[in-house]
Amino acid sequence: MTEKKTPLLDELEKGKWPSFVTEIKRAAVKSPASAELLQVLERSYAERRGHWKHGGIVGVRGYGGGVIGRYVDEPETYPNIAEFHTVRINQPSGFFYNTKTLRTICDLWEKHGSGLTNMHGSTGDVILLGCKTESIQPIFDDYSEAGFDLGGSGSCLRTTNCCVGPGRCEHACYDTLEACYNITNEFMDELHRPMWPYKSKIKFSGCANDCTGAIARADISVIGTWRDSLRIDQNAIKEYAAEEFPIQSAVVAKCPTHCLTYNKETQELSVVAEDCTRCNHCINLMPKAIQAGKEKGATLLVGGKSTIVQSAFMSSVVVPFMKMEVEDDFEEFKDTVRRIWEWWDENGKTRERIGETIFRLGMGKFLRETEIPPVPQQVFRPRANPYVFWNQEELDQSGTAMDGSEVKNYNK
Amino acid sequence: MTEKKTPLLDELEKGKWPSFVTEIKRAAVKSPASAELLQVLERSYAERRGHWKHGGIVGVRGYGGGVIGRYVDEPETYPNIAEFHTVRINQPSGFFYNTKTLRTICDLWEKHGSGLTNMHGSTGDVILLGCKTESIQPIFDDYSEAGFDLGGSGSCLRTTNCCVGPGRCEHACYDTLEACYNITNEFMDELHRPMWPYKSKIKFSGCANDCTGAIARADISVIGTWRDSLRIDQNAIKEYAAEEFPIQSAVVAKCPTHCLTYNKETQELSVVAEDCTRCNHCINLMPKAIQAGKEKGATLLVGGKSTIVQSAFMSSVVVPFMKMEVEDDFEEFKDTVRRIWEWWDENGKTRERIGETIFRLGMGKFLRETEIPPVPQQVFRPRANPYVFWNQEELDQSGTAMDGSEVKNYNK
Amino acid sequence: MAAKLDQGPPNYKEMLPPVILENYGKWKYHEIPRPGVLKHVSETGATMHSVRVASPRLVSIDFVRDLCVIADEYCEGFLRFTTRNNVEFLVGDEAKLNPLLAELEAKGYCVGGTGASISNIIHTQGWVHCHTPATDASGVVKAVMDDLYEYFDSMKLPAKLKMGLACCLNMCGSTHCSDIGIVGVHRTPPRIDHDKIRKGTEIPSLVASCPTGAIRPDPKNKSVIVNNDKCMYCGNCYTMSPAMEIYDAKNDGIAILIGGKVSNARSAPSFSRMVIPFLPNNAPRWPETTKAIRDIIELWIANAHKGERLGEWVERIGWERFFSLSGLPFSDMLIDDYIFARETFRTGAAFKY
Amino acid sequence: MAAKLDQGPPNYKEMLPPVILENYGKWKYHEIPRPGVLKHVSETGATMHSVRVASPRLVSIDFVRDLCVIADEYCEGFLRFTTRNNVEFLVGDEAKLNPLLAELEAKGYCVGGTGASISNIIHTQGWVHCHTPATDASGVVKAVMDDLYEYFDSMKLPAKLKMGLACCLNMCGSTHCSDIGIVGVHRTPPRIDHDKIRKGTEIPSLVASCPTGAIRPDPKNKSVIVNNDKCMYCGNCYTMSPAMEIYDAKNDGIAILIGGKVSNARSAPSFSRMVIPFLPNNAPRWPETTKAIRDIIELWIANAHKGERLGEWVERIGWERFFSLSGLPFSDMLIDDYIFARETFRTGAAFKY
Ligand code: SRM
Ligand code: SRM
Ligand code: SRM
Ligand code: SRM
Ligand code: SF4
Ligand code: SF4
Ligand code: SF4
Ligand code: SF4
Ligand code: SF4
Ligand code: SF4
Ligand code: SF4
Ligand code: SF4
Repeated sequence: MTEKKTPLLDELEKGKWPSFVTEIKRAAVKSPASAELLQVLERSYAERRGHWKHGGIVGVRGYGGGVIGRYVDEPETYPNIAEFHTVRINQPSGFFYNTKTLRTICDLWEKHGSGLTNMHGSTGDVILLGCKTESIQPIFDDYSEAGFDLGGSGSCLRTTNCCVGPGRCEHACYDTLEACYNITNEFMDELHRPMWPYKSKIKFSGCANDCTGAIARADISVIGTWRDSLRIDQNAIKEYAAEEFPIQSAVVAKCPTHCLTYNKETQELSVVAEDCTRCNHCINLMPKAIQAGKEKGATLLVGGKSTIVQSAFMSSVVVPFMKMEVEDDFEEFKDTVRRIWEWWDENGKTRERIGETIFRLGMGKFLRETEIPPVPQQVFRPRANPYVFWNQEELDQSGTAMDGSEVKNYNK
Repeated sequence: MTEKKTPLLDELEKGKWPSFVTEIKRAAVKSPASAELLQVLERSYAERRGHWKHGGIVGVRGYGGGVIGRYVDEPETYPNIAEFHTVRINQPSGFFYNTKTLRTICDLWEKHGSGLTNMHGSTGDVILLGCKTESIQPIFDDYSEAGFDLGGSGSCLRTTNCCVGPGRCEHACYDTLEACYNITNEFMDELHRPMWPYKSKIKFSGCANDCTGAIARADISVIGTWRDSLRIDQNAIKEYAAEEFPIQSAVVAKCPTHCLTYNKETQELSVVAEDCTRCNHCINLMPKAIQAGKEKGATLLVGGKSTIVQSAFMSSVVVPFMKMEVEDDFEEFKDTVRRIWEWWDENGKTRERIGETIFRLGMGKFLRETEIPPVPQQVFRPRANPYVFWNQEELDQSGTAMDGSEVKNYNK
Repeated sequence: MAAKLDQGPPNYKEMLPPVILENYGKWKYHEIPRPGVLKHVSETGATMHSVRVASPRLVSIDFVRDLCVIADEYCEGFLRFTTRNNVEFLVGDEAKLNPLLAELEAKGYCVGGTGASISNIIHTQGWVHCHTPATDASGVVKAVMDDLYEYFDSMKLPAKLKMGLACCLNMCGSTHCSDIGIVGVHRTPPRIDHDKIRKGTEIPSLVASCPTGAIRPDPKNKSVIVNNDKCMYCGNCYTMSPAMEIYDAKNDGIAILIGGKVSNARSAPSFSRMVIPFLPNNAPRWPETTKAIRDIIELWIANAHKGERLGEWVERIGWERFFSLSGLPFSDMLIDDYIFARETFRTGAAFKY
Repeated sequence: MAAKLDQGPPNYKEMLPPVILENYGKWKYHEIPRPGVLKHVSETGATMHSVRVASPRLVSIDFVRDLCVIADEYCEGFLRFTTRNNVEFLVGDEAKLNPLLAELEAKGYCVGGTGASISNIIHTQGWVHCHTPATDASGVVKAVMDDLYEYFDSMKLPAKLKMGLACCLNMCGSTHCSDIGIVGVHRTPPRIDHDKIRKGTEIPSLVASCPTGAIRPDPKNKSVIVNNDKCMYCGNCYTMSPAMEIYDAKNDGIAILIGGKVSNARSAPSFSRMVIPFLPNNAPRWPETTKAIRDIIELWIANAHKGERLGEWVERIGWERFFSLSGLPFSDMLIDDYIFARETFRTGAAFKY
């Protein structure tokens, strides 16, 4: 097999950037499946089309997802990849690894599969790329024994992920790594046994920089923030000034709310705290001198997803500030998210993401029924139309239920 | 009649602002209908509801609109306003009048109607408020003979209107008064004989200040602009400076595109012409020193309307710049608008304003079918979704029409 | 002589005073020597003064005749109305300006509405003439303008303030892009008069008229059924059929929308946004409405930068901050749930409290 | 031992190097001493260096094992991956930093992707593993990153540049909010395999899957009919049923969207916008795509203010100006005609040329 030519793919071994072709070739040395993958891919490059068929249902005992079925379209020509499924392994929080763990992943994958992997998939999983149907259960069993579990697929909670957070970042407003771990464990059933109208994703970012892209890529986006005023260390400001850091032009002038003032004489920076929107810009630029406030937590936003069907949605604010504390086991978050999912489960149509359900039925209804208080932070601006639904029970109803022909006689 | 008490309405004769109640009372002296109007209105104030019924169809020979039928809900009690229709008289451009004309309006209205009028209705007409069915034709005949014509009502072109323009304003980029007059005359049939899916309005504003509110209130909004660079008179700038006019803070700092620079030393103001969006702000503030460019014309925007049914729409840019010249009889405008209306007439549903039709069927389709070139000025930003319609005829179709079961065999 | 069809409106050229005819298209700049007075200066050096006078808009012919008398005396027999229904006396001869102003004052006319002021309120028919109003038009305007009069005859606001009033959701008063929009709102579903429907309503059109699909045909009854839960009381069904009575004296009232504008100066035109979903129809003087509007205006005056329209100010500080500053209660009713709701959702994690 | 259900992912705590365990949550600030190297400083005074290394993401286990060897030698056996699939070596002992960098260089690893650079492209499966791709993923990424490599191992851009690639409209590559999104697009309607439909497709679900209502049931045929004029080739029907083959080698290709972002820094998160509706699938190196992207990036570099993300720059100058500066052709295909089109229309008369 390996002797077959791949002139088109070979072109992609040139250039500075590391080459996936080289990687497939490395895997191909040990795996006939990877060798065939190379062939079919070369053909795709020549024909400019894929050669994979729709996945059938494949899986693991006790789980409803975690495996993506995949079949080549010409199994006779490519018998080794006639079945070429991927297994999604739930990554550790923050994609941190010790080499022992990584080697275990590799060894088991060498034993059972193609030897190709994505570190990581777009959602966050370790993607074990390519195995036979018969191997799926053994793969799971071995990985499970080594301390791994499956990630999500299908209409379930998908594998959650988080930014590096307090592990290495000065901006983290809550413990993203622990939140991701704890909450993943809390929702094992939701993750492993599809039960909802469609998929639901959670991403945890420690601050407004949103290094997981949560607002765009997760139905439930948890973005760190603070409630009080940011803190400025004036001595550190002076040090920046001494190093001729462009405080005025790079920081003050770009603060979106114009709430920072820099006094060149005194070399002091001041903030109008109530005007700051916590966008994190000034902190990003001067982390030695500016930091978040003391009262830290997260904003909960809901509804992010990509284009299919109703267009891409970004998540929007649902709870402006909630505590995210290890001590209380992320209770408020878990309670709120449970109510949100329940509502969606009851109201969502098949293959309707929660953002679409909220849009279809109305944010007002969603908030009322999930008992989340309406606050102006949830919107950029209020409605432009006057089409308000009124709770009829709160009105004086002494005439409204009457027959139209008698209208004249009421309201007198 | 007039001796009846109106204690609630009387409250509205107090206060500084001129009182419509006083006006109704003045009319009531001569008109029993106006006297009864006062009574029914007093009752509305007590009961907090209207007392008018749906209009029936009333009108004038040879016209399809121009009159709004109106009937009181208790004709027995209020026989003089059992019929109380309004007649819409097309105002002269810019609401200019000589007193002779105004007196003619009054005299004829004294003869035929309630003696109450709106100068003017929201669309622009002189509203003759309240007459009997039998008077409608005589009213028309008399006004017609005196040189007036009806305005629009129903699914037609509505009475057009315009700002004061070159009549009294330094900002006018085209002759709004003449445009309104000329174009109204051009479209007499469209104005007087309802023929479309719904109403269509035109408003002419001479510049981006849009003193007619065209962008919000007209389906076809014609807003004056220029194509080249605005002109700055540096001597006049110096005069403003001498008067300590806050050039920097009031003008330069508020230019939305930051394309103005004021040199305090030389007292010169300069503009980066290609960055200016012609918002008119700087000209508004310093009309003695800044004026529009030389190449003047108008932007044509389409689709404005209020809330019913699909929400309020503002007009959006269709032709960024067109000449609006008396010399060529506003040819480009007329041609373009004809194509636009034709398209809407063919594609619009009943009671669908053109903005809604464009939204429903797509701006792309609208532009293609009206042969208006697509330009980036038509949008704030391009589409966020990748859902592009491709003209299949322009593609290589050698496989697309095939049966799905044979897909494998094509594209090779 | 027989009536002429399609002769069109009178020619405006006959309506222009000599000073305009001579300086048509030649105006160079203007000044506002005092509230209510515009002085336009032509390239030729000629000047014209315009004196802006409030009108209740709903006027008697005698009101108009009175105007004519004044115009004859001071304006060579010419005057105009503005797009906000004010009267403008056009004074070509500067010597006549002060006498005119004196006479106007003597006769109790209100001069103002120029520059950074509140001008007349664009409004509609209300209980005077329309069949669908949820509130009156002229009465509310009178009450509000009486209350705010000090801002009509002065120019002390941060910027122009443009108000509109519409007595129902058809919004004939152009409230949807006003600095402050006063909108008559119904709050209960229509009551169906089945007999009337059977007599003349085209049921498919009626069904189609409902934006939310709340109306469905009831063939058995040869009428329709309204799903009250889906109805948001827009009254469009009533526009289609008199059998769908929508007014409800006990529950009709006023909503307040703010922050719209139509000019392109500085910022793009924008829609007004609802900040108060309901105020009662407390005729004859709507004290809740006048107070709510005054409070908003005073907050704006106290906080805006010079030259900042109401909506520009709110957009700068953020709507969430407007609510905390104003103390107005925020409720889910203010959150859009109609077709274009999505663009109003805060898709970002940066906001104030 | 039997497999355990629901044991969850490995505990991250076991994956943290000592320097992190000791300074967890105590990081005070960071510096970027050179491209690809982050120096984090703790409140305790401790420091950690992270060295960011490019990964093709689709890797062999031997690649991973190589990483392990390096991590064992320089990083006490710990490393991590980033949310953009780069590798990060975590160096607790500063003395090991330069030797690590030297070894990485020697072995040909690419160090970079920090600060104002182009980092790895978030991407997807493409022809390697998915059934709906309109283009390849890894190959396009390789071609683009080779071309832009100078911006990966330097920090000379106006700001960070985040790219995403999705091989079909499902957009698994998060292209919808990227500075530059590369999206595989189909351009022809699905071809129906009626036999396959009859064999297993749930017709109502299939019909419901079409966003534009282009699919209707064909009961006579026990299949469906597609109205080609309504189809915009999203492929959602194919996701629902293998009988709706959507790929079309002659017409599939790539669209370019730009100007999205997700951070809240300065400006709110925003969607990417289409600027090029189609580029051909010129495998293996997609020269049209690499050139188009380079041109856009160079225009940005030449014109943006320091610190300005691509989309922030375009929003500042205006999209109409972006088109005139870039010379990219504008066509009606770039004008939205889907659900939220209205908010993209220019409802204002102020614009540039
Ligand atoms: C493997 C992965 C791409 C990758 O190479 O990284 C992937 C691969 C697929 N995605 Fe995805 N998606 C992957 C992350 C995403 C993301 C990004 C994210 O999660 O951050 C998105 C956009 C965010 C979102 O959720 O909207 C995404 C949006 C979709 C969609 C569109 C969903 C929508 O509501 O718009 C579909 C279509 C569907 O669900 O039927 C989809 C469907 C698919 C399927 C299952 C194809 C299908 O129609 O059945 C793909 C299987 C490919 C294969 O054979 O291996 N995938 N998919 C990613 C999962 C790896 C992991 O578990 O870590
Ligand atoms: C008289 C006037 C209000 C006024 O007091 O000034 C008026 C009065 C009516 N309007 Fe209006 N509209 C008037 C200007 C407007 C405007 C403002 C404008 O033209 O600048 C609008 C908003 C802009 C627009 O066109 O959208 C307006 C939007 C409506 C609508 C909603 C249309 C929509 O598409 O949303 C309706 C409902 C309808 O057409 O059935 C409506 C319907 C009506 C009707 C005919 C009621 C009906 O449902 O049949 C009202 C008759 C009242 C009466 O008995 O006198 N009127 N209407 C205005 C016309 C006077 C004139 O000719 O000069
Ligand atoms: C007379 C009138 C035109 C007409 O044909 O009747 C008019 C006349 C002038 N307008 Fe206007 N505008 C008139 C309605 C409008 C409208 C429409 C409306 O009121 O519904 C608008 C758009 C409102 C909006 O944006 O919501 C309008 C937005 C402007 C602006 C832009 C204001 C801004 O900064 O946003 C200017 C510029 C300025 O004042 O600096 C302007 C400027 C002017 C100038 C200074 C133009 C000039 O040089 O002659 C005129 C005197 C303004 C003043 O009163 O201070 N005019 N002006 C209208 C007077 C209405 C009234 O009785 O109060
Ligand atoms: C390692 C990583 C987090 C992780 O858990 O893996 C990370 C790490 C850091 N990010 Fe990030 N960001 C990471 C993905 C992101 C993402 C998501 C993405 O790339 O898809 C974003 C949002 C992207 C967007 O807005 O479209 C992101 C937006 C930021 C920003 C905001 C940038 C802006 O001005 O818009 C900052 C602040 C800054 O750089 O000044 C930031 C800052 C940082 C800092 C400086 C935080 C810190 O103090 O440690 C880290 C080094 C940044 C650098 O590379 O210069 N990080 N960062 C991710 C590296 C990905 C990579 O391999 O390149
Ligand atoms: S999201 Fe914030 S806390 Fe998390 S890694 Fe990025 S900058 Fe740090
Ligand atoms: S966090 Fe953002 S809004 Fe707040 S002061 Fe800093 S730059 Fe300004
Ligand atoms: S729209 Fe412009 S030209 Fe017309 S009156 Fe207003 S400022 Fe003058
Ligand atoms: S017209 Fe507007 S954009 Fe142009 S220079 Fe003047 S203020 Fe700036
Ligand atoms: S706003 Fe409504 S009630 Fe008022 S005049 Fe217009 S249609 Fe009639
Ligand atoms: S009032 Fe409006 S929403 Fe209610 S039934 Fe009538 S048309 Fe439908
Ligand atoms: S973007 Fe489309 S083709 Fe690519 S992996 Fe996702 S579903 Fe498959
Ligand atoms: S490709 Fe999309 S638009 Fe076309 S038929 Fe299929 S689902 Fe409908």
